[in-house]
Amino acid sequence: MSTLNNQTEQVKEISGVNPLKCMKCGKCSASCPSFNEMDIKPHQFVSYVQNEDIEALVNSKSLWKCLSCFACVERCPRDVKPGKLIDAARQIVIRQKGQDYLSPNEIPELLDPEIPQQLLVSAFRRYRR
Amino acid sequence: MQELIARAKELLADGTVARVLGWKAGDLPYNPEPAYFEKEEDFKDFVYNSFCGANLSKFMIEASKLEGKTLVCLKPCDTYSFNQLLSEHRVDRDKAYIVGVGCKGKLDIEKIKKQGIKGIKSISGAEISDEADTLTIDTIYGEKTCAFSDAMLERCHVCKGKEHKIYDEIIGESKETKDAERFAEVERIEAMSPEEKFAFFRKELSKCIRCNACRNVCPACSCRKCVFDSTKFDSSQKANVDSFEEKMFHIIRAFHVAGRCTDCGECSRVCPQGIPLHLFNRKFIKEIDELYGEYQAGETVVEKGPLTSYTFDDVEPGIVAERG
Amino acid sequence: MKYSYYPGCTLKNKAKDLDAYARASARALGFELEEIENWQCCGGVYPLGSDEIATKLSSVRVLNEAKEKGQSLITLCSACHHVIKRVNDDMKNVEDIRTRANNYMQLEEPYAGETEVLHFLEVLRDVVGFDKLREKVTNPLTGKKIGAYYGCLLLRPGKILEFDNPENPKILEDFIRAIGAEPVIYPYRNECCGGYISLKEGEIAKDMCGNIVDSAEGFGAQMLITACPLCMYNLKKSTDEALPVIYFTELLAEALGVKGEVDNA
Amino acid sequence: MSIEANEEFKPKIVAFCCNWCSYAGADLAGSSRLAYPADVKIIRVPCSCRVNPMFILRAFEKGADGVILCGCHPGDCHYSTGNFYARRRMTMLFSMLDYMGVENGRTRVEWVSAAEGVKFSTTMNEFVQKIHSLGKNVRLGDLRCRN
Amino acid sequence: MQRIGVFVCHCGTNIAATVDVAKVAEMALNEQGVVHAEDYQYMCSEAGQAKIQAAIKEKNLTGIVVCSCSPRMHETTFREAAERAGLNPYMVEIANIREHCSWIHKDVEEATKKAVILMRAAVAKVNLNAPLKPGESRVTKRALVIGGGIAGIQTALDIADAGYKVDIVEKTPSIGGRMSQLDKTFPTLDCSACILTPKMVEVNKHENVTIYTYSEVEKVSGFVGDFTVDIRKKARSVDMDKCTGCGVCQEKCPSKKTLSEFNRGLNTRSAIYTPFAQAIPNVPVIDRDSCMKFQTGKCGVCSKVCQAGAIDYEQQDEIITEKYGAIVVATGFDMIKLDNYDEYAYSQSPDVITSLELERVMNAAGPTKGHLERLSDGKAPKEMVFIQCVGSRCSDDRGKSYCSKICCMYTAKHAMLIRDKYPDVNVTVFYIDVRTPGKNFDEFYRRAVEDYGVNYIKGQVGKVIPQPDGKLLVRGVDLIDNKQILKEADMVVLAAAIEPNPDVRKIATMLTASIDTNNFLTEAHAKLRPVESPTAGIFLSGVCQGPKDIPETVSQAGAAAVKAIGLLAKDKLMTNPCTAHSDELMCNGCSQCANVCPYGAISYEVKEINDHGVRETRRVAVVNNALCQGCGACTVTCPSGAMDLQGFSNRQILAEVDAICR
Repeated sequence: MSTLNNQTEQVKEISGVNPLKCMKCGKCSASCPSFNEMDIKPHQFVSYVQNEDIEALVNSKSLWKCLSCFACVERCPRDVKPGKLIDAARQIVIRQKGQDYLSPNEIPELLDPEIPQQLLVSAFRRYRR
Repeated sequence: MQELIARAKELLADGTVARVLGWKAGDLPYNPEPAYFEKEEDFKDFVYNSFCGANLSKFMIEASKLEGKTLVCLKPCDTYSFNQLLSEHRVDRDKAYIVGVGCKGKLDIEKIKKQGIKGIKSISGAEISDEADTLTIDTIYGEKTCAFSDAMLERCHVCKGKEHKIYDEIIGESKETKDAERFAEVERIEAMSPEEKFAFFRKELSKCIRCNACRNVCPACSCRKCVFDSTKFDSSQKANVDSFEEKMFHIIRAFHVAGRCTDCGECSRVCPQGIPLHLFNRKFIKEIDELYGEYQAGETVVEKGPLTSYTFDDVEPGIVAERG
Repeated sequence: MKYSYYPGCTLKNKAKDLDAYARASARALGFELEEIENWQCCGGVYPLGSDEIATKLSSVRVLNEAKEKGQSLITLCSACHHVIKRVNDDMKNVEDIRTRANNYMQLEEPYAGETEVLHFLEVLRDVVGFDKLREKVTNPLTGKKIGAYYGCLLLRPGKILEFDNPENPKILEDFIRAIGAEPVIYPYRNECCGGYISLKEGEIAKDMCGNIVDSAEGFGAQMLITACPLCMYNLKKSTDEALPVIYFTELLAEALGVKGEVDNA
Repeated sequence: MSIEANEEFKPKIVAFCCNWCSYAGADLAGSSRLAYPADVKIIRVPCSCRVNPMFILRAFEKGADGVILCGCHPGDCHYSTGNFYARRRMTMLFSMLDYMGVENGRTRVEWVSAAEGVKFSTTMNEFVQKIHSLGKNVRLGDLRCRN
Repeated sequence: MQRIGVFVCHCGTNIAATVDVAKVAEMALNEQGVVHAEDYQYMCSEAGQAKIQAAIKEKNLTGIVVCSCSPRMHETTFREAAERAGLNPYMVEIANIREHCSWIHKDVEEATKKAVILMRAAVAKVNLNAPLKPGESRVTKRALVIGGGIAGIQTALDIADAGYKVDIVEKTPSIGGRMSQLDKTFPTLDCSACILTPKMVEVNKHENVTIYTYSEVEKVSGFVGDFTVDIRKKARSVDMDKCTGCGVCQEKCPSKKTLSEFNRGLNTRSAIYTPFAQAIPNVPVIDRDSCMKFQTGKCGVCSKVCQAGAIDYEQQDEIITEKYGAIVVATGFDMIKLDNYDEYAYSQSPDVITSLELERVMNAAGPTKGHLERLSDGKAPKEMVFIQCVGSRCSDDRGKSYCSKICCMYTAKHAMLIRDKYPDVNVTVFYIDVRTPGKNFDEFYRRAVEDYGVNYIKGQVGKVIPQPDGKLLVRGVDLIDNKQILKEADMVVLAAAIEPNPDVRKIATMLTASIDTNNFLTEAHAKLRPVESPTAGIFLSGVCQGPKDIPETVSQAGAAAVKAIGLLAKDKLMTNPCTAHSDELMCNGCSQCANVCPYGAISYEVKEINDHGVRETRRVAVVNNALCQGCGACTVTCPSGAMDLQGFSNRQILAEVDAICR
């Protein structure tokens, strides 16, 4: 529905991030608690947006491993906020119909009696339209 | 008045002074004008009554350049002007013999006329000696009366006090005639909306005919050459080429006398169009009092005025916008 | 002193304790929590997209109610605090969001971030004062070695949350000292517990919590406290009862001697 | 809450800058590429105290929509005391204009040091925005004695 | 009627990319008095200046407008060019179409319009310019150097060797500065003290140099060639003449708990102290805040043990007032505070230290006597991690936007020294870039890698995690391997950003010298006048102007000295002719102008005036042009406009206003 270039602009717009500010120091990746779970690492996210390869980002596992813990945002010396880029890519995915990462059908099997509402609400917000 | 004349003659005679600066009767009963008296016979026209509002201190700028001393009659409020001129080295104290003349309030003929009193032949009760509360006016339509205080000049209602601030001797008694708040009128305007303020001043200033009477009478406005007459600012009067001075004359005039104006009220008194010009000057006086501390120009002889001094913690100009 | 209070969904259900102990403690400390009427869920996570408006409106509504009452807004759950505080910052500083949100809301007077959002802990620190709190403690928890677990949501982004130094916070440690116990400072106290990822990727969260718990135990903690129901859920899954995890309000109520009130209610 | 764009109003704004601090601050804004609207035109004066109220009124008379005066911070004047006098003079002038019903946002004084390129640029941006919100200068141009 | 030439500079593409320069030149021809207009690539170049000079001669120009960069940059250049072509230099005006136009606007049409208006304003002004002639002022043949580090010492020595008197004002009790705190220096690894101490001794015994230590500049007035400076000599509580420097007082002082500034707070010192053994002067000071005698009145041990009777508790601060022709600022730098970088656990662990602290640890006179050991438990480290760019190159407000320039080299030095002395210690360096431009610098860094096996990892560290066992877990990233790294270290060294000495702001304000957003003093021209401040008579030496290493500092110190000597060598200076002037025909003699003059330049004369044939004796204001600095305060106070400012006259400024509002 949108061209690649358009998607890059979309990511920049949704995130409000200017990837050109990045000086490639890697502090985001050095701070990320999910680093090992990710196929595309936080610092690479910035490069992918710079290179307008959004396709790879929206198909990456990393989208669903980011915890939005803001450690990268807090520590980035250039104010690039990789966490916001990741979320923008996630938005692009879940805003397309049928692309939700979490469907109501899978909920029952994920439930345990102790789960706080907060967890469900949060997961729905991050994983679904 | 007779005591004043007698003393003046005496000082002339013994050579203490070379001339006397006072008022002589005009062509109407209410328009005495400033005049020099040098010889005994000149005094037949000498007059000092409640219509002698004119502030003679400014004349001392030129009188200071004349040979010998000049006896000058100053009312209490005139002495502030004299002090201010002294602070600015414009008059020579040694060339002045100051007789502080008594004052019980000066009259504004326009206020009498406004009460519908016309065809005035003579006015009694305006002599400085009586204590009359009422003026009796003989007109071609018969005798009319008017309360003294209703005919008083605006400035006398906010009288600064009956004390002479500088003098060699005092002749006659003075009375404090203050019965109104000095800044009430300014406050009334301040309380208006911007639109109302603008309309008010536009209405008043549109009456101005640029006759320069205010400038000529003002003791603070005594430049050898007024900036509005000089080429230094491209602001001299060029017939209808540029309306700059028409628009801004009064603001700049008020600014130039800010911190120096003693609030003598002469500007409003002489304005043939009846523009309340003192409202400009008094606004500055009020601001200076509020922002930089109470200050009365001419109270004493001083070196620096409020606009030629400062403190580190002065308010910022933004205060004007902040207080709305 | 009266405050508007936003409890949030979880505190009405799974985390009733967190709420109940806070209310009892507030009473004991002399301030009142007035629950906002008809509040709606904050959404649990702050919508990061700069074009998201609708998802922020429930927070704006709450904020505006507090503004109309002229009260500061108190939160307790870390997630709610995070969301509401950040939305408030948007309303204050991001013109586009402010304009669009107000266009939706149709308020009599537009909302522009006027409400002060305070976490319950900030009230303890900045309004009550930890020194004053110490005086009010009737039952000091002397000898207890407690590790504070902050997580992410209260601290980051530091410039917006303005809660504490995001890399080396001390508000919970000061709190622990005020109630008479001994804080255990350990470096993982501001590392993520895994958050919402635990729904689908339980193992990842478990690893992360493992690090936190190991570090805390390594430095001698006998107990962890938190302000977040989700953190507690995740942490509890990784510890084996050996290191209990409880809400800070429970300890507060205990120290103030009002725990019984709640437990017996 | 809808705000209509002011159609093509290009305000004329005169900025008097003292040579030592504010002019240098403007230079720093320039070399740091900190943009502000081209409506602002700077006149270099040695010190804020060189600015005569006549200059400001003249600018308005000739159609300026806003006039801003920038100088060294109080205490930092290159000539030690110049800005202190400027401060009092401008306070008086602004108060008179306000008294006469002229919008008080059209005039401003800001202290900008040689290091404050950012402040210079933000100040100018703010000021231009303010003038935009006030619209064209009608009153000062209209404040004449004769109608 | 003036004949004006307008010259529009492209400044390469700096102006021409945003302003249609040809159009500006074309429009200029419509302006009153303009008889010539042209544009050129670089007006400030020789060729550009030649064009101006040719036009002056060919077209008999009486005035010049150059539309170019800021007058603060090239006004003098163009004035001098005009003068060489026979035109009075004050007939030149600059329209600033670079800093105030092309650099801040993007839209060509808009920028061109504005440039045209700025040109018009300048033309309108030149139409009213009159030739001015500068006066003269004398030069005091003495220089002041603020700061006694290597920069200040070198500058002072060079000026003194040229035969001029120099005073050094140093805030701390000894000269030596940061360099005295270093252990070894790159790239040759000489011992810092071995090369610095001789210089300190030399400057101390130089007959032309006076050193005021434990002193601060308090007040500066005057101007180039004739500054008057008040120096506060803080009470040392020790008589400099009597003290023999035996050191007994320091030994016996019972108050020894104050953190040593010299050792960066890693150990303590006594209340009476000299910062380090080679201090110059070798006279201690009493730190009154930590001295028991001063705090409680009880003690006086130092006075009792001093054989020379040099202790003087009654000593007062002393103000020394001296005149100088030139002032050199050499205030140096400090490391930034690391409060904003708690992810590196600097405040949580004593084993996380800054590089400058490591210098003290490595130094034989330091807190560990030169043994590399952990400050927490004194154990020898096995794993060391260095983290680069801590607070440098940050665009957020936590750190500094600039590169601190020296860290890459000193880290290579540290790594190499450690590997050399302790081969069993592994050294890892996390870096973003390794920047080693400089003679033998990259070779030096490569030696660390190739010969000494220092492990350089490209990538930053996210967090330093203290472990229960006292080790430090470093979580970083290897961007080449695309791996997160968890490394257990015994010590972590942070290459913290450097920043100008915080006092410099105060000093710059006193000197009215420009300072940038990072508190570095601004040079008059980034390339062509790098050691001069835009404020005449003020020169810059060392890191106060920007980050630099020792070799660069020393060369700049020499350059600053040469500039100062060039000034001191002159007997007279031309003064600014843009001074106030009173028209005596209009003057009221009211004294208001004198009331606001900060220089006492206005006096009054009673004299006979011939006013259009009328002779009159009047009191009139007279301006002393040698004293007047041209602020213009008097011109606004004067109600009649008798007082005007040459070069910035009322009519000139009004003409500019008119041109802008046209």
